[in-house]
Amino acid sequence: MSEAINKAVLESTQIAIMEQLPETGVPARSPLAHQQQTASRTAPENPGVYLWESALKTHLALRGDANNADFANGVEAATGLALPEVLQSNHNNEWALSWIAPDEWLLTGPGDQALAMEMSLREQLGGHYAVINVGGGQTLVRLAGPRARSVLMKSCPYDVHDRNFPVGKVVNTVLGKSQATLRRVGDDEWELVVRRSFADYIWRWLVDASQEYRLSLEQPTQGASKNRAGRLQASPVEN
Amino acid sequence: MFYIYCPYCGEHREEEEFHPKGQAHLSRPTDPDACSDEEWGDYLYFRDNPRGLHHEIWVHAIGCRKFFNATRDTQSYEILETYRMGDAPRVTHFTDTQKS
Amino acid sequence: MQKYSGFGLLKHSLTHHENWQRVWRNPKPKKKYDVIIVGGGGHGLATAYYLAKVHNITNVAVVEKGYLGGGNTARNTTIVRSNYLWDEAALLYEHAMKLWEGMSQDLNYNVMFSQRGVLNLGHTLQDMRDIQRRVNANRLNGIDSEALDTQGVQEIVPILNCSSSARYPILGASWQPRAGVARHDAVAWGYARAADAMGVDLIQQCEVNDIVTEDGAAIGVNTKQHGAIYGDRIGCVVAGNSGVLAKMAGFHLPIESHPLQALVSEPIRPILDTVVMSNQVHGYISQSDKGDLVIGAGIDGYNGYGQRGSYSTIEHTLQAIVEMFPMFSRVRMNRQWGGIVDTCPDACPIISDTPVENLFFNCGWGTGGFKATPGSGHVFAATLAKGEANELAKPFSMFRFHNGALIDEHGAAGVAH
Amino acid sequence: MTQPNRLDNGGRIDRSKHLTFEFNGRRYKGFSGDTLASALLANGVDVIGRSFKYSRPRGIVAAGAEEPNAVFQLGATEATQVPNVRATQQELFNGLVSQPTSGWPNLQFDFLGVFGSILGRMLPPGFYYKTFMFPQAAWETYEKYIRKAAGLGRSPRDPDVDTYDHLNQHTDVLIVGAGPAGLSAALSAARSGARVILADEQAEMGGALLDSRETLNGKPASNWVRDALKELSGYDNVLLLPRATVNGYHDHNFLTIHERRTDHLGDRAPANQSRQRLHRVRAKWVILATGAHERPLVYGNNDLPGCMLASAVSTYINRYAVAPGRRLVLMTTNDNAYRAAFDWQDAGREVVAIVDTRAYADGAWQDEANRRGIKLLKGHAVIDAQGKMRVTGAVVAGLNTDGTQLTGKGEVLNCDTLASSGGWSPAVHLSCHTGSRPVWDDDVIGFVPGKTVQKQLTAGAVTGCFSLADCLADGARIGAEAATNAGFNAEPAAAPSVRCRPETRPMALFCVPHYKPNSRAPKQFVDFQTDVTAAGIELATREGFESIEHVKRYTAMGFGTDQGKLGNINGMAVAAKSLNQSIPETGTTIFRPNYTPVTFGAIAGRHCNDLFEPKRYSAMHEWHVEHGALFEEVGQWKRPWYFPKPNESMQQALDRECLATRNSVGILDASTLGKIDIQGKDAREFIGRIYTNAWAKLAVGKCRYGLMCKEDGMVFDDGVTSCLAEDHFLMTTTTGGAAGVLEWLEFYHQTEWPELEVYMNTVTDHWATMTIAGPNARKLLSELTDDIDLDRDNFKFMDWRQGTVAGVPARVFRISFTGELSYEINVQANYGLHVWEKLFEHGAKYDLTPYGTETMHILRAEKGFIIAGQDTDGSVHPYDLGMSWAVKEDKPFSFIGKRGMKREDCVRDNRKQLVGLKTKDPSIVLPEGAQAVDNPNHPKPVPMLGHVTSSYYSANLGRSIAMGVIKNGHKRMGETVHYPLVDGRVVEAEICSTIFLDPKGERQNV
Ligand SMILES: Cc1cc2nc3c(=O)[nH]c(=O)nc-3n(C[C@H](O)[C@H](O)[C@H](O)COP(=O)(O)OP(=O)(O)OC[C@H]3O[C@@H](n4cnc5c(N)ncnc54)[C@H](O)[C@@H]3O)c2cc1C
Ligand SMILES: NC(=O)c1ccc[n+]([C@@H]2O[C@H](COP(=O)([O-])OP(=O)(O)OC[C@H]3O[C@@H](n4cnc5c(N)ncnc54)[C@H](O)[C@@H]3O)[C@@H](O)[C@H]2O)c1
Ligand SMILES: Cc1cc2nc3c(=O)[nH]c(=O)nc-3n(C[C@H](O)[C@H](O)[C@H](O)COP(=O)(O)O)c2cc1C
Ligand SMILES: [Zn+2]
Repeated sequence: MSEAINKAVLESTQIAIMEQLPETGVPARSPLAHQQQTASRTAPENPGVYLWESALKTHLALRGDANNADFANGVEAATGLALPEVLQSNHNNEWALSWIAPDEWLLTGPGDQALAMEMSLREQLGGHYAVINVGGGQTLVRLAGPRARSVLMKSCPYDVHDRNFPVGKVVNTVLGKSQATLRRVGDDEWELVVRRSFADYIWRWLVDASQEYRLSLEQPTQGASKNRAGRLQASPVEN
Repeated sequence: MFYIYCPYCGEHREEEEFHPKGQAHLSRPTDPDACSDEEWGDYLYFRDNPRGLHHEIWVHAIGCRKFFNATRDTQSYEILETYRMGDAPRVTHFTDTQKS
Repeated sequence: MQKYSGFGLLKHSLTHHENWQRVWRNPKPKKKYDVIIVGGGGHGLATAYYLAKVHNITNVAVVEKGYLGGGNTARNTTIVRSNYLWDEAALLYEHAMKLWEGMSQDLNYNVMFSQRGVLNLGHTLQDMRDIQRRVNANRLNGIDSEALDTQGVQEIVPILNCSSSARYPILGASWQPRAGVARHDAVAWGYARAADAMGVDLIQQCEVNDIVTEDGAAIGVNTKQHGAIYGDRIGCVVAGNSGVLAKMAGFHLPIESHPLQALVSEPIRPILDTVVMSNQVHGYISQSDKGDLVIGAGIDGYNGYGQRGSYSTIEHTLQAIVEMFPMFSRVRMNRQWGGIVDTCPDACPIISDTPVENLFFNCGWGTGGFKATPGSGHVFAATLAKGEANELAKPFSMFRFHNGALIDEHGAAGVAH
Repeated sequence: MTQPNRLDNGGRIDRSKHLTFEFNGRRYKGFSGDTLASALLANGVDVIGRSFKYSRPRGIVAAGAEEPNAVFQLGATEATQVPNVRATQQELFNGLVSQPTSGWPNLQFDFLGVFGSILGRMLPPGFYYKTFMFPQAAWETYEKYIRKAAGLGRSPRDPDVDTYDHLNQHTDVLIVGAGPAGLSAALSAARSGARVILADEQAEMGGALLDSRETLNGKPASNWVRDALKELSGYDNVLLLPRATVNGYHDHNFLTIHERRTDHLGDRAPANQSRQRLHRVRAKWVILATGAHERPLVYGNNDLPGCMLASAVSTYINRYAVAPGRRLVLMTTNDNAYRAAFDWQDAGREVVAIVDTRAYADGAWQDEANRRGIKLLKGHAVIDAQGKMRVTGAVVAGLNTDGTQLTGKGEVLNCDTLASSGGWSPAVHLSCHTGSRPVWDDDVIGFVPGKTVQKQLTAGAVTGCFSLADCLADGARIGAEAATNAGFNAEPAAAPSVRCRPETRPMALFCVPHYKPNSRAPKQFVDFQTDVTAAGIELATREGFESIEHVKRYTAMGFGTDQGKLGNINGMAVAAKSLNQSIPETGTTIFRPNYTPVTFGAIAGRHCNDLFEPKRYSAMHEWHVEHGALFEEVGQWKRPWYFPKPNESMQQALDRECLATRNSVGILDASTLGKIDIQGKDAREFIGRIYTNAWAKLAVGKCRYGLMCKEDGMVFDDGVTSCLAEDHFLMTTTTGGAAGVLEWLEFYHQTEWPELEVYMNTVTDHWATMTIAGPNARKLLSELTDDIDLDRDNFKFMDWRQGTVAGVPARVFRISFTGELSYEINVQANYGLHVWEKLFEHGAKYDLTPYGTETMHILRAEKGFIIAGQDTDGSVHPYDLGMSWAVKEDKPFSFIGKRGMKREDCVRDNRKQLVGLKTKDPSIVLPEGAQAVDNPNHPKPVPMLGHVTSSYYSANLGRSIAMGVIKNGHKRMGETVHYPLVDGRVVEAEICSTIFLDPKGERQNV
């Protein structure tokens, strides 16, 4: 299928586009698959931190001029999401669009939609812009639980306090000796965009940082991570 | 440990996110081939290196990846302003209270 | 000059040490000197000493804005070695090394030059290639230098983490047995005392704030505390402040001044007998005769005259030290400080005439000039005496940055030392 | 095992919790709430160490951070040893094991001590500069003995068993010190809603109030402290950090706090807990409420055990219920210290006398002394302590009004404890860390914080404000000011009422004069830990070390682990007097971090062992591990180096890998190469400016090799860039250079040519890249793809195609670093392992052989391809490499590097140029790094021609091959050069072309 579409878009955009996903049953291996396999599955009681990989999503880097209304409108038309302001994100059920730089955004969403989304963006956009599929090169790590913020305080120099980092904010910052894009997705839940080759390091860094808080490597069941009361009582070193 | 205002991110960030990139406002000669060795050498290597106000380039390397300028006192390490690439500095000399 | 010796100590102890001579006078500046040296660090003082001793030029003033030896000389990690890569640098540093070897006797001042050997570790295959390259070049230049494998390293420093499971396993090292450390302050004081004894005026608390010129030639310096002082030739040896002095004289230098930090642990019982340096893991360490571990690493990337740098540099440095010496994890850091190092694009010094006649600069030693102190003073004295660079100094002209004849010693200087 | 000096009542210790500990091989008892120092004093242990230089017996002097003597080795096991722990700051725990750090063979009889008193006279400051010079060769021997005496405690020999971590904090107001000033400040700031951190180095907050005799709101001061802490801990905008020393104040209000989380619990931290934590704090505003340190007075033999700070005496009595002696003589220059005598008396011990240096002292405090029947000697001073292992008496003499001379004859007072107070020095340390210099205040008789560019306020005794009422009010006001500055609505908290007793003006006295000149008087110690005496300082100044910094460096004053907290100001005063100048003229030395020493491990944090630095892995990494790869470090990447089979030597493995590739097909994981996606209508123009060669005509579907230079014309990276579409390129870089190149491109784009419409993003990690190379590469690939036309004429060398490989969409680049028929397959990295495994499934019949970086290096060297960073070193331009074909001089834009490589030195003759090298003996592999010479018999220094950059044994050629630089090498083809080796051999080699194999490039064009 892709041949024809590619040609068409290629001609209009002068950009090479390709379907990068195999059509059938080819196994994909996310950057943290090996950690998931080896991790002990016995979750502690009353975990303070939950850590899991949100693997194999679509990741598209979007470049363009925010001041160009056509660009902003085009992105909104394609994604259903308004172009977020500086250090902000917008999301709907499927897609999240995060500010990365004055001329860059990151669009993440369902893993099988990369090409379709890129195509629809390219249909909507004109002028000087770029869409880059980076989904193989990064993954999403989720960090949740009443002590998730403590883990981040151990890891990132950025101020992750409620007053400075409300839900929806996005910040690319230092994590250990690597880096990550942090997005606050809930009171007690964060999403980290990490590069594939660093993912193992970051994972082990986070696991180590969580040691004292009782770490679960499972996704919390609904509500478990939203327990704000639990969070308040459990933070003697937060500020 | 500097706390640097990124003019693109619009907030202060920790020094670890940035890399310093040397003196600002040195533009590449428009016709390098017309430069003498001396002129080219000056462009490559010779710097103001002031003790006092310094206009310098930083990049928000672990952040928005944007280069920008800062005016910093190389003695007190106070950053007096940061501004976007292409803009001119507003602080070009010490006021009395800033003299260190 | 009163001669120092063990016997002298004994003699003076009988009179409760009440009759020791001053180590140097505290003269008022004369109006005019044959040579004015700006900067009373090790290099400036050595220059004065050799001007007097080798060239018989004693009508010399050293003008120092603070206290003698209070610049980088006071704050370096005292590593002395000569295993530089390029001929020009190797010959210069080896010239210095030879002078180190007789310095205490020459100055009648024990500078505690301790040839305990320096290891430069290699952690990558490219490190090892570079080590081989340097060792081979050193040996052909007549400099003692060996390449060691992991086991050889472990034998010299048994407490070093040579495990193959380290993040950056140690593959080997270059080893210069004649290298070592010295007591930095003593070097400045020894030169100062000996220079003073030959008639050199050491003028402290005297800051040069202008270069006095006439018809494009320098004829003196203006000072904050004592006004103008005139001299036939002027040599600036002000390290981190070279840019400031050059600006006074109206030109630029290919130099940027950066903070370079160092730190010491609390004093502990002797445990480390050599100097260990690593570019890749990025830190270096030795243990002083007082017992403190003396530790340093790289410069801070920004320009700075604050004699302090950023804390993250200290963190990285200690991470490197703990990585190399896991048992030091429970040792504690006593003090940290910084200097202002004059870095040159090719990590080599400038010993040079300048666009201003009669004005000479000796600078750009950056992170590694302590080891060169005697050699630098020796060749700069010759340069000032003759009015032109001597053979060893010639390649280090500031004008090499125009014609492109750089001497790239970044490999040798990758980690500050 | 009783505790002879323990009081029956009072103190903040918990008498129900008995603890046992060990010091110097003996077991003692103490209580929970003790410090190691208070417990030792309670047990009547006088001599706790020997001095560093003179080996004199020493005892505990102080009760806090300023203690110079009680510095111990801690730790019950090898791995948990901690050197130089200050006993006054170490909380007691059960099972604590400590050792003195000096004294041999033991503390009571010290061998060196005997010598010290004789030899001591020969050891003035700087003695080692004056001796050990002859003969020259003997220094090494002398030094061995000098070194033996070095150090206090010892390092553990085993790796640390504990962990450390960091916590990054951001706060509106950081308050350092939780004394009355700090607590009041915290109350004001906290009530405003500001984020507040209150840190204090002690186990308990309260500062001076913990041993105060004063009442707040009519109640004991500790009640107020308790209530304040209770309120503060109720706010979730407040973080209270006890046992947390603010050890460094860095630029832009960045401070580090060293929190000792578990040192009070035991030798080792409990499981899952870090032993210590470093808080890295960025504060909007900082309040320094660090209090003040009491100064002892300097007098003869003032280092005898039993000589203590007056305030320490009070602290031991009031906080720890320890009276560290029986009979006290107190010498003071101020009223405040009287409380030590009163506390002593209230503890039921005898106060022999208060010796007040002020003849004029006549106020409430003196009245009380009289009322208590304490002998009060005004206008007197203690000039000498008597005793051998502990004070047995104090020689007291009259003193003139300005404290410069003694009047009358000395009288001996029998006592076992001699407390002194010379006033208080504000703890200005932190205020100086960012370069601010403290200023002398005559009223305070001390230095107070100077001007600073930091957002810093000060409150309490650190400002020289010594009355409790003022400290409380000051703190409350400053706390509100800081919160207001940080953007909150804050009001000063109401200060509690304090009963204030007026104080008579203190006297500025530092060193008590003696009948003899200081040079002949009994030793008057200024800095205990470094054994610096008043006479030593005077000698230094007499010798010409007039700057206080020279005095410090010549005498080592302030160099110890206490950093001169106790002695520095006295030392400056002695120096000032000797130089006949004022103290402010003399100035201070510089205060620098740390305030008190900080564990390396705490500073390193979790960046240790496995987490020291990231290890980067490709998508196929696990396969490599499973297949026995050894790894090479390239940047942070772990790259397979080679894949030895069991019992295979490295060379055997390499030979096998090389032959398999040249004869059939090999595979390399090339994922680590940097990959940059470049889009935009000016992408081509941009690339043309960055690379040295031509890009204008590169067609879609084509690839090209490029060299990247710096502006100086020297090569710094290289790689293949492919034209994916007219406005779309994929650039590859070296593995180690990837991040640097991207930043380089961005730099030029953002700062020089923002008008170019181009966007660059890294896709290094996005694509897994596997290179199959060898004559069977096409056959192998054809088995895995049916939609790529692999025909040699349709998919040519330096073409790329899109299609499906092993069911996965791929871009396949027909480029070659080996000179073989070769395809670089790129697939989205999540499918990399799958494709890699499929290639092996199908490759078995071709003996598909995985090879690592080493084989890659050999194969490329056979072809004369360079590796940037190995064959170049930043001093090599394209012409030196013989790569003029990669420089397009006539591009319209003067590309980066063009002008640089035209400089005089770059176009001279005799530059070092890259050539091939063939050893005369084909079996000898030149060592990389060997240096070529024309005449190996030339005396040293031997003129060198250049070094070997790459050298291998080539199994394909059955001989060694090498590349290297040789001066003027391009013109010396066929000539012989010599390589003298470290082992004495001299290897001859012929200069040749760098291309050893298939010079026409036929193998890759099949
Ligand atoms: C932390 C650190 C570690 C180092 N480690 C090593 C090492 O291990 N080995 C090594 O070889 N090198 C090392 N170095 C480098 C070494 O210290 C210097 O290269 C060397 O000491 C320079 O000596 P100098 O005499 O040229 O400069 P300085 O000692 O800095 O002397 C210059 C003098 O000029 C004076 N001055 C400046 N301006 C004026 C003015 N306007 N008027 C009058 N006087 C002025 C200054 O006050 C100063 O005293 C290190 C440096 C630092 C900072
Ligand atoms: N009358 C006098 O002569 C006199 C003299 C000095 C002090 N005082 C009394 O002392 C008190 C002074 O009150 P204050 O609040 O200013 O000081 P304080 O001494 O009561 O409290 C200071 C606190 O700061 C802590 N501290 C110091 N440096 C620190 C650091 N770097 N990190 C963490 N903690 C640190 C100390 O351990 C202490 O607990 C008042 O009660 C005052 O009356 C009286
Ligand atoms: C080799 C070396 C060893 C040092 N050892 C100590 C030490 O044991 N204790 C100490 O307090 N400072 C030590 N210092 C640091 C000095 O106290 C001082 O910080 C340094 O010389 C910089 O000067 P400044 O802090 O006055 O700016 C040492 C410095 C050097 C260069
Ligand atoms: Zn930014």
